[in-house]
Amino acid sequence: MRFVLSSIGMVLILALTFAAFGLDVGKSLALVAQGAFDPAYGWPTTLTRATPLCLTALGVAVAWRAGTYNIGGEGQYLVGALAAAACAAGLGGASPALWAPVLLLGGVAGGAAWASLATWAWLKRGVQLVVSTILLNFIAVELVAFTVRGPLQEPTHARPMTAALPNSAMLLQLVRGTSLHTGVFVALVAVVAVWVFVAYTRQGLVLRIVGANPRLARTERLPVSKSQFLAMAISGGLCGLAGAVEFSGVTGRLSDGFSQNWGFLAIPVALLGGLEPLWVGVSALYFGALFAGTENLTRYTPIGNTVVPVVQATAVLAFLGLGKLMQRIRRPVEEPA
Amino acid sequence: MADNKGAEPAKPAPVKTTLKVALLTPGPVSDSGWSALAYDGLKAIESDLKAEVGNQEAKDAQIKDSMRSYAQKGYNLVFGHGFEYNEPAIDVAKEFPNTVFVSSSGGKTAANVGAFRFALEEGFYLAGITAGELSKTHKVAMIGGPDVPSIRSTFKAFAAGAKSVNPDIEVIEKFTMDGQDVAKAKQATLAAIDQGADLVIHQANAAAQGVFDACKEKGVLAFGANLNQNDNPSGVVLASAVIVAKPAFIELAKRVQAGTYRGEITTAGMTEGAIMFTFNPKLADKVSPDIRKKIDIASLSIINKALKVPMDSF
Amino acid sequence: MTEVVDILRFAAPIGLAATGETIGQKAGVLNVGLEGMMLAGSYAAVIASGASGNPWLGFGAGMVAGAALGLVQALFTLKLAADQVVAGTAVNLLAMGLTSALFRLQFGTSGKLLSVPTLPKFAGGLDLVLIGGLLAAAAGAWVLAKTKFGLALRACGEYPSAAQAAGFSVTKIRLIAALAGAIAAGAAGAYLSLGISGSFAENMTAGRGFIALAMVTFGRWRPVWVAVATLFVGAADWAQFSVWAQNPALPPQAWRALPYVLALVVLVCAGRGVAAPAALAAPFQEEA
Amino acid sequence: MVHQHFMLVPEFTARENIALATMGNTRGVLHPDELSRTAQTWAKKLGWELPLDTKAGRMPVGVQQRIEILKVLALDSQVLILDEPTAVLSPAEIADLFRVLRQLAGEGRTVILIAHKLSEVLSVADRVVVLRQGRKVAEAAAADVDAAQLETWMVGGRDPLQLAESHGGGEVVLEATAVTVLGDRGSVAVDGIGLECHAGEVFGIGGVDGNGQLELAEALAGVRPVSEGQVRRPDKTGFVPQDRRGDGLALDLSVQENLAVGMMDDHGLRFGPFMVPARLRASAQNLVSEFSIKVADVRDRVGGLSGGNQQKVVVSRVLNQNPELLVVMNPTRGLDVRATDFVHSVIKHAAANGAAVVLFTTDLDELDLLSDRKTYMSGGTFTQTMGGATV
Repeated sequence: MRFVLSSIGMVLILALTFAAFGLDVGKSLALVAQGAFDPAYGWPTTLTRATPLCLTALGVAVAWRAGTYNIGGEGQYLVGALAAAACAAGLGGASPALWAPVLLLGGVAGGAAWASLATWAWLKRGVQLVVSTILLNFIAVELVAFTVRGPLQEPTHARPMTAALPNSAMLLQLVRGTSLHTGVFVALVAVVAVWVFVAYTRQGLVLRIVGANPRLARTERLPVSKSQFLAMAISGGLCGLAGAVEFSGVTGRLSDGFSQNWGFLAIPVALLGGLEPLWVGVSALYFGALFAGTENLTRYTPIGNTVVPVVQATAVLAFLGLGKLMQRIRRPVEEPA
Repeated sequence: MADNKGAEPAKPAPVKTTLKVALLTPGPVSDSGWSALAYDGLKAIESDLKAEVGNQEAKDAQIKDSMRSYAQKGYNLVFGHGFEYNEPAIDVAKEFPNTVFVSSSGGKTAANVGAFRFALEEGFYLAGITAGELSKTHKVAMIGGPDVPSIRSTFKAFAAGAKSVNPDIEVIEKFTMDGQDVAKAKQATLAAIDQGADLVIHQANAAAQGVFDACKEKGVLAFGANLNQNDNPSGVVLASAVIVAKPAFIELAKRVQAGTYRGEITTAGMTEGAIMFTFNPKLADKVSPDIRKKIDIASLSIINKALKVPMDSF
Repeated sequence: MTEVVDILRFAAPIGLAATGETIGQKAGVLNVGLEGMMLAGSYAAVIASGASGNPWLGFGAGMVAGAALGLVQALFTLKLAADQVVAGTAVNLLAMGLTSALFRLQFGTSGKLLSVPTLPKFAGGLDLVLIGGLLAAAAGAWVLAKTKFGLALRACGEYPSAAQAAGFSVTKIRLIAALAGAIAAGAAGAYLSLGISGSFAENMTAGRGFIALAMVTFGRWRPVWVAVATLFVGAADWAQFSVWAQNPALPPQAWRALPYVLALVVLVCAGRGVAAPAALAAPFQEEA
Repeated sequence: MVHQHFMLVPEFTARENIALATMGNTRGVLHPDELSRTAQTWAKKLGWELPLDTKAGRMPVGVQQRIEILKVLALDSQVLILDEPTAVLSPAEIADLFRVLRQLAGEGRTVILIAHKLSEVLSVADRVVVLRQGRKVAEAAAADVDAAQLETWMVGGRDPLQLAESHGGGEVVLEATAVTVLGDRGSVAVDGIGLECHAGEVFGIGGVDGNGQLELAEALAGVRPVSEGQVRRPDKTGFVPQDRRGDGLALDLSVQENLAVGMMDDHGLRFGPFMVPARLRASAQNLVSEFSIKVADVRDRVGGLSGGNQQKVVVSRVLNQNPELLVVMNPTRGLDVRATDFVHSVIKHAAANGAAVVLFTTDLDELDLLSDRKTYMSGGTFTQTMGGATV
C-alpha cells in the first residue's frame, strides 16, 4: 500500500518537475521509466546503481542504530576502493580466483580502518564523530588524488588513475550489454546479513540497546565502547565494501572522479528506509531506479543533468512530507497516556 | 550490416538515415571551456548536418552505460570528450560494430574506435613566447583547474614557449583541483602574482573569471584559453589560445556519415586550422611589432611542421 | 598585511556561514543545507548585481535567496519535524539543480564567464562586508550571551521543554535562529561571488558549506572560537598556494588535506571539551 | 507550576534558569542579576541558600527543586501548582518545603499540591481533593479525614500489604572495604565506606539525595569503578537504578527488547550468536503476566507505558536473573500506591528467597518498612542521622 502510494506520488513529482523545466512530460516520464525499468538495460542499470548505494546505506543504518552518527560514508567508500586498488596492485600474478575475494576483503578492511580512526578519536579523545568523519571525508579525497598520481598510478605515469584491473579479475558481468555485475549479490547478501545481525543476534541486540540508550547499556554492564567501536567498524566496512565492489565491478580503475557521492547519498537512503536493513534495501532500489531513470532522461533531453538533483530533492522532500503526515494520523493511537 | 570476412575487421557502414551523434563530457557543458567547446561543436553538427544529438555528463561508473545506451538507440557517433573515454570505448565498441566511438586523445584504437585530439599545446606555446617576451619580472604563471594530463601537457608547451625566448624565465604552476571554484582560482592567481608573475595563462574552465579578476585587481595581463576570451569584461586578456572545434567536429561527423571513418589517432592543430592564437585588438599597443613578428614566424613554423611543439601522450 | 587581508577575505565566506550556523545550532537547529543556501546566495547575488548594476542590491538578493531556502527547510524540519539531515540534503540538491538549470537557461547551455559589478573595496583590500561581517559575528556572539533572546535561544538548543515552560515558542525561536543562519549563508555565498569572484559558476561554492559545518564543531559552538577556527583553515588554505611553491617537498594533495588533518590533530589533542547543544537536531513538537 | 520533571536547563546556571523563567519576553538586554533579584529575596526570606553560579545539572535535586519553586515565586504567582514535589526530597527538606508552603499560603497565596503520599498530604493541606482516572471522587477538609479514608477514596479500598519476612543472617554476599568512588566530575563522592550485606537481608541506606548514594550504588552494582578499596560481589548482581527512564530503559525499544536486556545470556533463548525470537517473546510474555505489567503487546514501545509499569519492566528484568545481590535505588519514586506496594512486596520476596538486597532510598517510611538493618549516608560516608532528623 505504502509503495503504491509513494509510487504514484513519485510519478506526480517527476511530472511536475518536468513541466516546471519545460520538458515534454509524457516523453520524459517514458525516458525515465525506460532507463529504470526497461528489461534489457533499465533494470540492470537500476540494480547497478543500487548496489553501492545499498551497501553504504546499510553501513549508515548499522552505525546510526548503535547511536554512532557516522557521516563519513564517503571517505570510507573511497578508502575502501583505495584499499582494493592497493590489493590489486599487490596481487600481481596471483591466480584470478583469488582476486575478487581479496579485493573485497581489502575494501572492507580499508573502510573499517578509516571509520575506526574516527571512533578512536571519539572514544579516547572525545572528538565528536560528526566532525571527525567529515574531516576524514575531505582527507580521503586528497588521499585518493595523491595515490592515483603517486604510488598507485598506472605504469605510464601519464594519467591520474590506477592501472585497469585485468578483465579476468573483474566481478562477472551478469547481463550482456549492461554494467550489472555479481556485486549485486554481495549487496543482497549484505542486506540479509545485516538484517539478521541487527534483529536476531545477541551482538545486534546489544548494539541496538547501546544506540537506544547507552546509559541503560551501562547499568546493565554491557560493553558500550566496544559495541560502538564494532558498529562503526561494521559501518565503515560496509562502506568500504561498496567502494571495492564498485571498483572491481564497474570502473576497474580508481581516479579523482571515482566517487559518485554514494557515501553522502547513503544517509537519506538509510533514513528513508527507516534504518531497517530490509527497508534500506528497498529504499536503495528506489534510488537506484531514480538514478538510472534520470540518467537516461539526461541523455535524450536538452536540459542536461541539472534536472537530476532537482528531481531527487523533490522526491526526498515529498517522502518526508508524506511520511510525517501519515505519522501524524497514526500518532494519537500509538501513545496511550 | 556489412560483415567483412578476412583480415579487414568489421567497420561501420555509411549512414542512410538521420545521423545521430552523442557527446559525453567529463564536466558540465556550461563550463565556458573544455566541455563547452565540445558542446558547441555538437550543436554545429546538429544544425549543419541536420543530425539528432544527445549529450551527457558522464564520469567513471556511468561512462560505459552511457555509451551503450546511445549505441543501442542507433547513434552513429559517440564522442567522449577526454582521454578517459578511450578504454571504455574499446570495451563497448565490440558489442556495437555499427557505432563509431571517438575520444579526445587516448592511445587505443579499433575498427570503430579512434581518438581525436586538439593540439591546444600549439596555441599555448605561442602564448608562452608572448609571455616570455613581455614579462618584466621574468616570472609567468599558469593556473590550472583539475590536475589532469591534458592541462599539464598544455602547461608544458606554454613553459617551453616562454623558455624558448627567455631561458631564465621562471614558470609558476598552480592547480586549484576544481574547474568551478572561481574563488580558489582567484586565490591561486593572486598568490602567483604575489610571487612575481606578471603574465598569467589559465586552464580553469568555468572558474577562469577568477583568474582574470585577480589579474585585473593586480594590473597584470592574462591569456585566454580554449575559447576566444579576448572580449572578457575584465579587459586583461591579451590574447587567447583557441580551439576551433566546429570544422573538426563536422568533418569527423561527415566521415562517420559517409562510412569512411577508420579507427585512428589524429591530431588537429594549427595546420588543420583547429587551433588559433589571436591577440586582443583592444590591447594591441601592449605587443610590439617585433614580438608579433616572432609569433608570426613561430606560427608559420608550426603550420609547416618545421617546429614541433612538445606534447604529452596520454 | 596584504596577506592578512587576503586570508580574511578568502576565509570570510566560510566564516560568515559558520557564524550563522553557530547561532542556528545553539538553538538546536542543524543546517545541513548550508552548502545549498550559499550556492543560492552566490547565484542570486550575481544575477541581481548584473541586472541592476548595483552590487549591494545583489548582496541583498543573495541574503533573500538564502532565507527563502531556509524557509523551505524550516517548513520541513520545524513544522513537520522531519529529520534535519535528510531535509538539509534535499535542500542542497535542490539548490544545486536549480542554480545550474537557471544559469544555463539564462546564459546558454555552454555557459558564459560572467563578470558583474563587485562590492567596492577600501584601500588595503578590506570592504564593508568584511568589516560588517566581523561586526555581525561579534553582535551575534553578544546577542547569544547577553540578551534575553539569546538566553531563550540557547535554552531551545539545550532543553526546549524548559523554554516552552517559560512561555516561549520553541518553534518560533528556532525559526528565527534558522533564518538568521540561512541569511548568513546567503550572505556568505553572495560575498563569495560579489566580494571575491565577481562571477558565478555552477557549483562554485565547492563544499565550503560543509567546511563551515565542520568549523562550528571545531570551534566548540563558541562564536569567537568558530571565527578563529575559520581563520586557521583560511590561513592553511592560503598557505596552500603561497607556501607550496617554495616548498614542493610535500605533494599538493598533502597541502590541500593539511587544514583538515590539522583540525583533526588539534581536536584529538584538545580532548574532551564543550559538548554540542543537548537538543541539537532533535525535533521538538509543541504541546498544545 | 512546578513540574515533576524539572524544567531547568542543565547547562544553565541557577541565575540563568531563573532569568529564563522570569524575563517574560525576548526583547532587550539580559540582566540576570536583576531578573533573579526577586528570587534571591525569596530565597533569603525562606531561609534557602541559593548557589546562583552553579549549573543546574550539577546541583542536588533538592536544590533544583528549590530553584523551581523560586522561579514560580519570582513571578509573583498567586497560585502555585506543585506536581509531586517531595518525590526527590529528604524528610528534612520535605519539612522545610512544607514550612515554606504554609508560609506562602499564610500570605494569601493558593498552593495546589499534587502528591501520592497521604501522610504528607494530610500534614500540610487545608483541603483535599481525590482524583481517580480523571474524575474527582471526593473532596474534604484535611482535618476531617484520616489516611485510611483517603486511601479508600484513592484506590477504592485494598487489602493490607502482606510482606514476606526476610531474616538476614546468611553468608556474606557483598563485601565492600574502604571504598572510595569518584563522581562524574572527578570529585570524591564516596569516601572510604565499608559495608557487608548478607544473603536474605535487606540492608537499607537512607539519606538525602546527592550524598554519594548514586555513586555508591553504582559502585556496589559494578557499574562504576571504585578508585580505592575493594568490592567483592557475586557474578549475579542485579541493579535497579533510580532514574528508570534515563538509566533503566531504552524508551524507544519495545517491552520485549527491554526485557531481553536481562535475558541475553539465557542459554535456552540463545542459539550460538543468535537470539531465538519465539522463545524471547514467550519469555517476555511470561514476565509480563508474572509481574502483571499492563501492556497490550510485548512489541509495544516501553516509552508508552505508565511510570508504574515501566518500573515493573525494570524490576522484573532484574529479578528474572535471580540475582544473589540486588542493589535497588529509590524504587518507588513517583509511583502510585498500588505500584509501590507491588515493588515493595517483590523486593521483600527476593530477600526472603535468599538474595542480599541493598536498598537506597530517600523515603524514610520505605526505609523503615523494608530494611532489616539500616544506616544513613551523608557527605559520602555513613552516619546515624538523616537530614538533620535524629533517628
